[in-house]
Amino acid sequence: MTGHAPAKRPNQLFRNLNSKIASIPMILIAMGIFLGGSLWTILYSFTNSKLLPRLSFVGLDQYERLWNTSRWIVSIQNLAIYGILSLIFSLVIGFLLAALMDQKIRFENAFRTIFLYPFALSFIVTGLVWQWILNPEFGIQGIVRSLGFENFTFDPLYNPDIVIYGILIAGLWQGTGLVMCLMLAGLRGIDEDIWKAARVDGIPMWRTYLFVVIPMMRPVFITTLVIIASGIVKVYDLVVAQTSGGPGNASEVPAKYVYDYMFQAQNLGQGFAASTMMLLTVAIIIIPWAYLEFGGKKRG
Amino acid sequence: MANISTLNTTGAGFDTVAADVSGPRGRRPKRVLSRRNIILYGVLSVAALYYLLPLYVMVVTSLKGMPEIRMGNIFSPPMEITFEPWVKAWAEACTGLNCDGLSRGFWNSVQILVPSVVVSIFVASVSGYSLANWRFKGSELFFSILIIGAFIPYQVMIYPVVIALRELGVYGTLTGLVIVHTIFGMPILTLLFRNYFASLPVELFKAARIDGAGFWQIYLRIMLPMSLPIFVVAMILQVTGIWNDFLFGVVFTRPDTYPMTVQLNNIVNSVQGVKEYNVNMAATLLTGAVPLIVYFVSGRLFVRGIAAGAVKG
Amino acid sequence: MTNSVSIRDLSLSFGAVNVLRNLDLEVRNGEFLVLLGSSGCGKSTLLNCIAGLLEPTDGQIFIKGKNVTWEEPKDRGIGMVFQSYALYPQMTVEKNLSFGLRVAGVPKDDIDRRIARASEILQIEPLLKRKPAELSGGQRQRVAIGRALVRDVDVFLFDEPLSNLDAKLRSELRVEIKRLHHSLKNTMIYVTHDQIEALTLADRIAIMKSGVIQQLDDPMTIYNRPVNLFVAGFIGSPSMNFLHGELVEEGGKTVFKAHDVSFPLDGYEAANPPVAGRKVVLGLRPEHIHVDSDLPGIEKHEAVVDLEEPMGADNLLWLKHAGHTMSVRIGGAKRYAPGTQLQLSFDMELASLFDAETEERI
Amino acid sequence: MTNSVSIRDLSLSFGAVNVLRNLDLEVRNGEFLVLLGSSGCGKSTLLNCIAGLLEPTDGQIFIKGKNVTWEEPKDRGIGMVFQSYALYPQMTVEKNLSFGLRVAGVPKDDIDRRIARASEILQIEPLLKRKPAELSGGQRQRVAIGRALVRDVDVFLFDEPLSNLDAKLRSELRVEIKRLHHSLKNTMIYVTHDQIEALTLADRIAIMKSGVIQQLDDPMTIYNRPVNLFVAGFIGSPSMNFLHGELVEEGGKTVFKAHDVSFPLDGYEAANPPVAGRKVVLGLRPEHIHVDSDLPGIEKHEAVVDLEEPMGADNLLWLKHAGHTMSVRIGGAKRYAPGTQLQLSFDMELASLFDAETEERI
Amino acid sequence: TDLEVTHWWTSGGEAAAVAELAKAFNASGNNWVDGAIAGSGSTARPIMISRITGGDPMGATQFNHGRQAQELVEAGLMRDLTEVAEKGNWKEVIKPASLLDSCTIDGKIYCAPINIHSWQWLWLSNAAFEQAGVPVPKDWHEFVAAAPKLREAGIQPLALGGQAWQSGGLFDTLVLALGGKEVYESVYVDKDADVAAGPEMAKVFEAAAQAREMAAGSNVQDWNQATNLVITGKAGGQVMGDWAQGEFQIAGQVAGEDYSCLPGLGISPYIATGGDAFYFPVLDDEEKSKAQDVLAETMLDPKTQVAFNLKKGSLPVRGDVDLASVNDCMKKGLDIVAKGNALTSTDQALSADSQKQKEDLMTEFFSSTSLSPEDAQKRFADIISSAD
Ligand SMILES: Nc1ncnc2c1ncn2[C@@H]1O[C@H](COP(=O)(O)OP(=O)(O)OP(=O)(O)O)[C@@H](O)[C@H]1O
Ligand SMILES: Nc1ncnc2c1ncn2[C@@H]1O[C@H](COP(=O)(O)OP(=O)(O)OP(=O)(O)O)[C@@H](O)[C@H]1O
Ligand SMILES: [Mg+2]
Ligand SMILES: [Mg+2]
Repeated sequence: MTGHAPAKRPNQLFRNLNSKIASIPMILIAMGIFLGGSLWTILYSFTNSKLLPRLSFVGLDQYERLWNTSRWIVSIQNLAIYGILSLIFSLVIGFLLAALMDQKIRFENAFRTIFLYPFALSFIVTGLVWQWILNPEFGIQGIVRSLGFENFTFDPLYNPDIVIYGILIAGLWQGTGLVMCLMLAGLRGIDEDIWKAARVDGIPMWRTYLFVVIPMMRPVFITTLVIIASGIVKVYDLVVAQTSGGPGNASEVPAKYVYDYMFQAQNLGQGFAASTMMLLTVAIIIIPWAYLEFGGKKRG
Repeated sequence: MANISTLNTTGAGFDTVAADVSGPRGRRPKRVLSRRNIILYGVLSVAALYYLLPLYVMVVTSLKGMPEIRMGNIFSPPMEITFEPWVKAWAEACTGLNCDGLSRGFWNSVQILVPSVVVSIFVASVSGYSLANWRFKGSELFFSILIIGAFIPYQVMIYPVVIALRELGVYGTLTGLVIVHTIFGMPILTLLFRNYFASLPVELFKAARIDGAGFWQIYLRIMLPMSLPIFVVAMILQVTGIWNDFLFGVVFTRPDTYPMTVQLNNIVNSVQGVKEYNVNMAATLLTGAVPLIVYFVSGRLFVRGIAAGAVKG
Repeated sequence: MTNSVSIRDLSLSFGAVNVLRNLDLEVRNGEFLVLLGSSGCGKSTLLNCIAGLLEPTDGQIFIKGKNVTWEEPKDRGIGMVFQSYALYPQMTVEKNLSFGLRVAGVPKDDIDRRIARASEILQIEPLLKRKPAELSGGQRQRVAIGRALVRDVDVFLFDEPLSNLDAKLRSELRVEIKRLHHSLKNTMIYVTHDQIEALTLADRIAIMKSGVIQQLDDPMTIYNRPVNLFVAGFIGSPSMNFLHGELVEEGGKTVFKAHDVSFPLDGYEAANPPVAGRKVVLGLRPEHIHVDSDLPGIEKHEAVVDLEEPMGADNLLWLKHAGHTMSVRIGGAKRYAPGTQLQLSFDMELASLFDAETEERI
Repeated sequence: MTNSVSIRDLSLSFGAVNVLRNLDLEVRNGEFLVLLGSSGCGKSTLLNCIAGLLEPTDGQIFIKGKNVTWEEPKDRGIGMVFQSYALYPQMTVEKNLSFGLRVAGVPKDDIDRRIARASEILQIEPLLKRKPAELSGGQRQRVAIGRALVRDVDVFLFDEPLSNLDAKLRSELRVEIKRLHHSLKNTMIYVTHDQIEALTLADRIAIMKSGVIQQLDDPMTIYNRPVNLFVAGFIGSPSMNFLHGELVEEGGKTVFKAHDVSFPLDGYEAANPPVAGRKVVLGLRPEHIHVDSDLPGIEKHEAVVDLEEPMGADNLLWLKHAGHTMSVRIGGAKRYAPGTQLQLSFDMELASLFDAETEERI
Repeated sequence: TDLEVTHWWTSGGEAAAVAELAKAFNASGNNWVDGAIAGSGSTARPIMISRITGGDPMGATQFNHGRQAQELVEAGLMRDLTEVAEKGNWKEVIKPASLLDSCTIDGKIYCAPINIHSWQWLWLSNAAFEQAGVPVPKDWHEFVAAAPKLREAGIQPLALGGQAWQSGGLFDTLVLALGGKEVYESVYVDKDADVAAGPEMAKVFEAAAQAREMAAGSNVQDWNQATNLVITGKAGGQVMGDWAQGEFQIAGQVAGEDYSCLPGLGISPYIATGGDAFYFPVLDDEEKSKAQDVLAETMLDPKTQVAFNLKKGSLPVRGDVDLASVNDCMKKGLDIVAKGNALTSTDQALSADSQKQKEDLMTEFFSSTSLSPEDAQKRFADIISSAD
C-alpha cells in the first residue's frame, strides 16, 4: 500500500469554499462598512472637511477644538450619567421584574406582554409620549397641581439640572422589558436543583438570588450588557424626540453632537473627530470583552 | 403475598406516632391574600401601571376632540369619543402639499419592510451558520468587527454608507435601502444566529455531512427547520427596527416612497399653530400598530427564542 | 426501635397526573433505604416530598416521630444530595459548606469545627479553597455530601448522587458512601435506578413502579424471591430468563411445562401450593443455569450457543433452548463458539414462579 | 487479507494541544474494532478523523486501500452513529433514513428498497412514519444505525452509541449490535469508555491513553495479559488489585515479596525472565483470588473482611490483607459479615507482574 | 415633467406659500412633487446633502441663502442658472443685490432667491398688554420695562422656543438693535474679535441677560408654538423673523389691531436681510433640466413673488412688484429695504460652522442662568476670532 502516492493536501483557500462564499456579505459588511467606514472616519477627522470630505489635513486641530467645546463636554457627561444610570436601573428593574415573574405567577403572559410592548415602539414615539406626560402644564405636574398641591413641581424636561433623568424615565420605559425577557430566560435556565439545595440549606429567597443565582447568570448579564450598552452609545432619537437636546444644551448627547456638526454646521471634520472619540471609547470597552468572549475560547 | 409492601410498612413504629395522625395532613393551607401574594402582585401591578400609562394616554387622547384636550387633563377618559383624529391621521393630515396622512406611508413601509426583513435575516442567518459550523481562518475576526459595529452610532456611518451606495449605484433605490437595513441589522442578528446554531448539537451537523449534504443543503434542510424560535426573535427585532426606522427611510428614499415614520414625523412636527395632540397620538398608534401586533401575536415565541439564542454565549 | 421517617397514605398529583398514590413507608432508624425504580416512576417526587420541596396532595410525613408535613425543608432535620451536585458555583468549597450555617447564624468557631470534621470524613481538606468548577466529578459529589454532613441532620436524602459519574468513579464512590453510612449510622434514603447501587448499598430496597412500592425487602430477598414479575425482571443484569408455560401433573408431581419441555419443581418453595393447569411464568436467573455441569440427579436440557459475550471475569452465553432464547452466565475462562451444543441443568431451588395473569409470585 | 482502514502516522492538534500523536492503526476487513479509553483521551477525535469530520495535522488515512485523507466524508464509504443519536428532529424516521440517499440522488425505488431492508434488519418498520421525538431511546439508536445501514457503506463508525441509554437497554442493544455485525460482516470501529461493551463486542480492542494506543489485542489477551499497568488497571471492574513489592530469591526460586508476605511465582509466564531485586507491582484480579477454597498445595493468606458488596449474582468483598485493601469476587450466595477472618489463595498463573518504574509487563 | 422639490416649509403659513409656488409651476404644464420634510433646516439639510452627494438628487431644493451650498457648487453638483438669470434680467430686478451676490460664485449664478427674510422683528400681543394694564411698548426698552407687569398678570413676557437657532437669532437681533450697525458689521462681517470682546458688546450681553430673564418659563420647542403664545395673548412678545407674520395671518389677526410689530426692535433703522433660495442640482435627464429652468423662472415671476410672499409673510426679492395688498408690518419692512438700510444677514456672513457654534453658545446662555454674561462674551469672542 505504500505504493499509493500520498494524496495532495488541497489548497486551503478552497476549503469550506461554500462557507466562504456565503460569508462574503458578512466580510464585506465587517471590513468594508464597519472597519472601512471607521478608518475612513478616523482619517477624515484629521482634515478640515466642511460640507464635503476633503483631504486637507490639519493635524489634531479638530480634537483640540472638540475638547474645548462645552457642548461636547456636556454631551459626554450626559452620556456617562445616562449610561451608568440606565445600565444600573435596567439591570435592577429588569432583574426584579424577571424574578417576580419567575414566581409561578398567574397572568404571566399578560404581564410579560405589558412589560415588553414598549420595546416595539420607536424612540420617536416613546419620546413624544413621555414629553407629553412630563409636560408641566398638562402632564403629571399639571394634574397633581390641579388636585390642590400647588407647589408640586415635576418638570424634568424643562429643568436643565434634571433633564437627563427625564430622558432616562422614557428610556427605561422602553428598554427594561427586553432586559426582563433576557433575565427571565436566564432564570429559567438555572438548574432547579440549586433552588432546592438552597431551600434545604434554609437560605432565604433573596439571599439565594443575591449570592447564588445572580453570580450564576454571568453570561446573561454579559449579553444584556452588550445590548443595553450598544443602545446607550447610540442614544439619539430619544433625545431629539423628547427635548432636542434642551433646555439649552442640558440634554445633549455625543451622537447628536456628531450629527449636528456633520450636517447642520457642515463641519465634517469636527463631526468625524467626535465620532472617532466615540469609536475609541467603544473600542476601549468592547475589544477586551470581545476578545474574552469570542477570541479566547475555541470551538465547542 | 399480594401486598407485601403494605404489610411490611405498618410495622414497628406505628404506635409511636399513632397519636399524631390527626396533625397536619396534605397540602399546607394557603391564603389567597398572603403577604407574599400581596407584595408580589402589588409590585407587578404597579409596574404594569407604569408601563401601561403612556399607552393609555395615547389611546385616550387620540379619541378626544381638540377642545377637550386643551381643557381637560391628559389622564381623564374622553367625554365624547371621536374617531376623527384617526381618520385625519390616516387619510387627511398634511405635510407640505400632501394631504393624505399616513396611508401612503403605510404601503411604502410595507414595501420596504418585507424585502429588508427577509434579506437581512437571510444574510445574517447564513453568516451565523457559517460562523457556528463552518469556521475558517479569520471568520472570528470578522465577527468581532461586526460586534464592535453594533456600537457604532448610525449617524457616524451615514456618510461612508452614502458613498458606498453611490459607488454601487444603488443610492436612492429600494435595493439600496434593503442593503442599509441588512448592514445595520447584521451585528446583533449574526450574534443571535451564531449563538443559536452553536447551541444545536454538533452531531447533527456531522451526521448531515456524512450523509453527503453540503453547506446549503445542511442549512436549508437541517438547520432551518430547527430554528423557528430564533427566526421569530430575529423577525421581531427586524420588523420593529425597520418599521420604526426614520433616519434611513428619509435619507435613502424619495418623497413618493417615504416610509410611514417619515410621514409620522412630518405630521407630528408640522405644527399649524397648536399641536393637534389627538391626531399626533392617533398617528403614533397607527404607526406603532404593526410592530405591536407582531409582538402580541408572537411574544411567547420571543421569550423562548431569547432563551435559546441570546442567553447562551 | 423507633422509625426515623414514616410516610402515611401519601398522594401527590401534578394536575391530573397522579404521581404518588396512597403510599406508605416506614424507614427505620439508622437504616439505609434505597428507592429503586425506572425513570419517571416517582422516586424523586417522593424524596422531594420527604424533604419538603414538594407539597403532597394528601397524607402525612413524620420524621423522628414529629409530623413535619407542613414544615419548611430546613426545619425537618434532613440533608439532601442532588444528582447534579447543585453546588453554588461561584463559592469556594468552604463557602459552599458553610453557607447554610452562616445564614442560620451558627457561631463562627462552631462552623469551622463542623467543616473540619466533614472535610476530614470526606477527605476534601485540600479542596476547601477551590471552586466547584475546579473539581472533578467525584470531588464535587463529595462536597455535595459534605454540605449535608455539616448540617448535622438526622436523615440524609440522596437523589441519584452517582448518575453523572463514570463507571469507575461510580463504583469507588459507592464504596465510600457505604463506609460513610457505617461510620455515621444516620438514616439514609437513597434514590437510584442503578440496581447494582441498590443491591450493594441498601439495608432494604423499595422497588417502585408508577408511584407504587412493589416490594420492600432486603437485597437478598428482593434478588432471590421477587414478589412479582416486574420486580423479577427489573432486578438482575442480564435479566432473569422468563419461560411461559403451565403447570401440569406428571407422575404425581406438579411440574412446569413449556414447549414440550418439562421442569420438575423439586426444591421450589411455593408460597401457595401450586395448582396444576395454571398458566405460569418460570423465572431463572442466568447464573442459576449450569452448563455441562456434572451435578448428579438433575435433568439435563440440550441447548445451542447463539452468541457469546465475554465480560472479563464472566462470560455471558445467549442460548437457543426449546424455542426461546436464554442467557447463561459462566466463568470468564471458558469460551464457547456460536453453534456449540450444550447441556443445561437448572437450579430450581433458586427459580421463581409467577402466575401468568396476576403476575404475582406463586 | 487486505486492511479495511489504515491509519499512518496520524497527528492532530488543537492549537498547542496534541490530541493524537503519530498514531498507526490497521483495521482488518470485517473486523469489529473497539477504541477504549477514558474520557478525553482522543477516541472521538480519532473517529472524526477517519470520518473526515476533522482534518489531521499530519499523517494519512486509507480506507479500502484508497488514500482518503483529504476526501469529503460522504466519499469515504463510511457511516457513523453518534452518542446523541443526531437524528434530524423535524423529519420522520423514513426521511431520516433516506436523507443521505436523496441528497446523493439515488433513484426513488432504490431508496425504498434499501429502507425496507434496513428497517427489516433493525425491526423499525412500524416506526417509519414517526418523528424522532416520538421514539424511545433504544428506538432512536436503532434508527441512527439504520441511517448508516441504508448508505451501504464499507465501514461503520460508532461513537459511544449506547452511552445515553439506561443499563438495561444498553445490554440489550449491545447484543443487537453484535448480531448485526455477525450478519453484515462489515468493518466496524466502535468507540466506548465502557469496558463491558468493549470486552463483549470487540474482535480486537485498542486501548488509548492521551492520544496514544497502549495495547491492541483481542479481549482475552487484553484482560489476562495487559501489557502495562495502565491497561491492567483500566480493564476489569472492580479493578485489578495491585501489590507493590519486589522480587527476591527465596529457596532458589524468584518470588514476589510485599509487606513481609511472599508469593511464589509458580506458573507465571514472564515475557522476560524476572530478575531478583527489581521493584515490581503484582496485579491480581478479584476473581482470581479464592476464598476458603480447598485447592491443595497452594499457599494460604489470612485476611479480614472490611466491607461486603452484594451484587446479586456475585458478592464483592473488600478485605484487609497484610496492610493493604484487596477486592475479591465470590459467588452471590455466600455472605460474609465485616470482621470475618478468611483464608485467601491466589491464582498466580493468571496474575500479572509489572516493572514498578517502566510500568511495563514483565 | 415631474420635478421633486424638497423643502422644510411645513408650518401653516409656509405650507400655504409653497402651495402658491406649486400652483404656478403646475400651471406651466409641469408637476411639482412635494418633498416636504418637517422639523427645520437641521432635520432636512443632511437629507438633502446626502441625496445630492449620494447621486440621487432631487429636482430643486430649498437652502438658506448663503454659504451653505457653496461646496456643493464647487463640487459641480449644482446647476448653473446664469442663462435663466440673464433672460430674466435678475441682476436688475433683484433687490437688494446682496441676495444675488450670494448666489454668485465665480461670476455664475447658482441659485434662485425667492424671498427676503429679516430677523429683527419684535412681535407683540396687544391683548396681553391690555390685560397687564400697560400700553403696548414702542421699542425694546419699553418692553423690558413692562416685563414685570406682565409677569404679575401671569403672562410670559418674552416667548422663546427651545430650538438653538431661535436663541441665536434673538441674540443677533439684539446685537444689531442695541449695538448698532458698526458693531454688528465689525463683529459678524469683519470678524473683529476685539469688538466682540469690547464694551459695546458687553452691553448687548447685559441686554441678553435681561431677555433671558424675560424668557424664563416659556416651555415650548418650535418657533411657531412660541408665536402662538403671542397670538393667544399668553405671552407679551416674541423676537422672531418676519416669517412669524404668516402665523398671525393664518390666525386671522390684523396688524396694529391684534398685534404690533417693531422692526429693528423699534430702536434700529436697520435690518439684516437674508432669505431662502432654491438650488437646482445637476440632473442627467434633459427634460428635467428644462423643467428646472422653468421652475427657476416661475419663482422669480412677479405674480408668484407676490402670491408667495404674501402667504409666507416675507418680502419679495423684486423691487418692481406691486404690493398694494400688503399689511402694515410688511410695509415697514419694504420701506427699510427701499431705503437701502438692509445689512448682510449672519447666515451669509458666517459659515454654518460658526453659526452653529454661536447657536450652541446662545442656547446654553438663554437656558441657564449659570452662564454669566461675562463668560458668555468671552466664549463669544473666541468663536468670532476663529470664525470664517
Ligand atoms: N412539575 C411537574 N409537573 C408535572 N409532572 C411532573 C412534574 N415533575 C415530575 N412530573 C412527572 O412525575 C413523574 C415522576 O417524576 P420523578 O421525577 O419523580 O421521576 P423519577 O422516578 O425521579 O425519574 P428519574 O429516574 O428520571 O429521575 C414523571 O412522570 C414526571 O413526568
Ligand atoms: N475543538 C477542540 N478544541 C480544543 N480541544 C479539543 C477540541 N475537541 C476536543 N479537544 C480536546 O481533545 C481531547 C480529546 O477529545 P475527544 O473528544 O477525542 O475525547 P474522547 O476520548 O472522545 O472523550 P469522551 O469519552 O469524553 O467522548 C480532549 O482533551 C479535548 O479537550
Ligand atoms: Mg429523579
Ligand atoms: Mg468522545
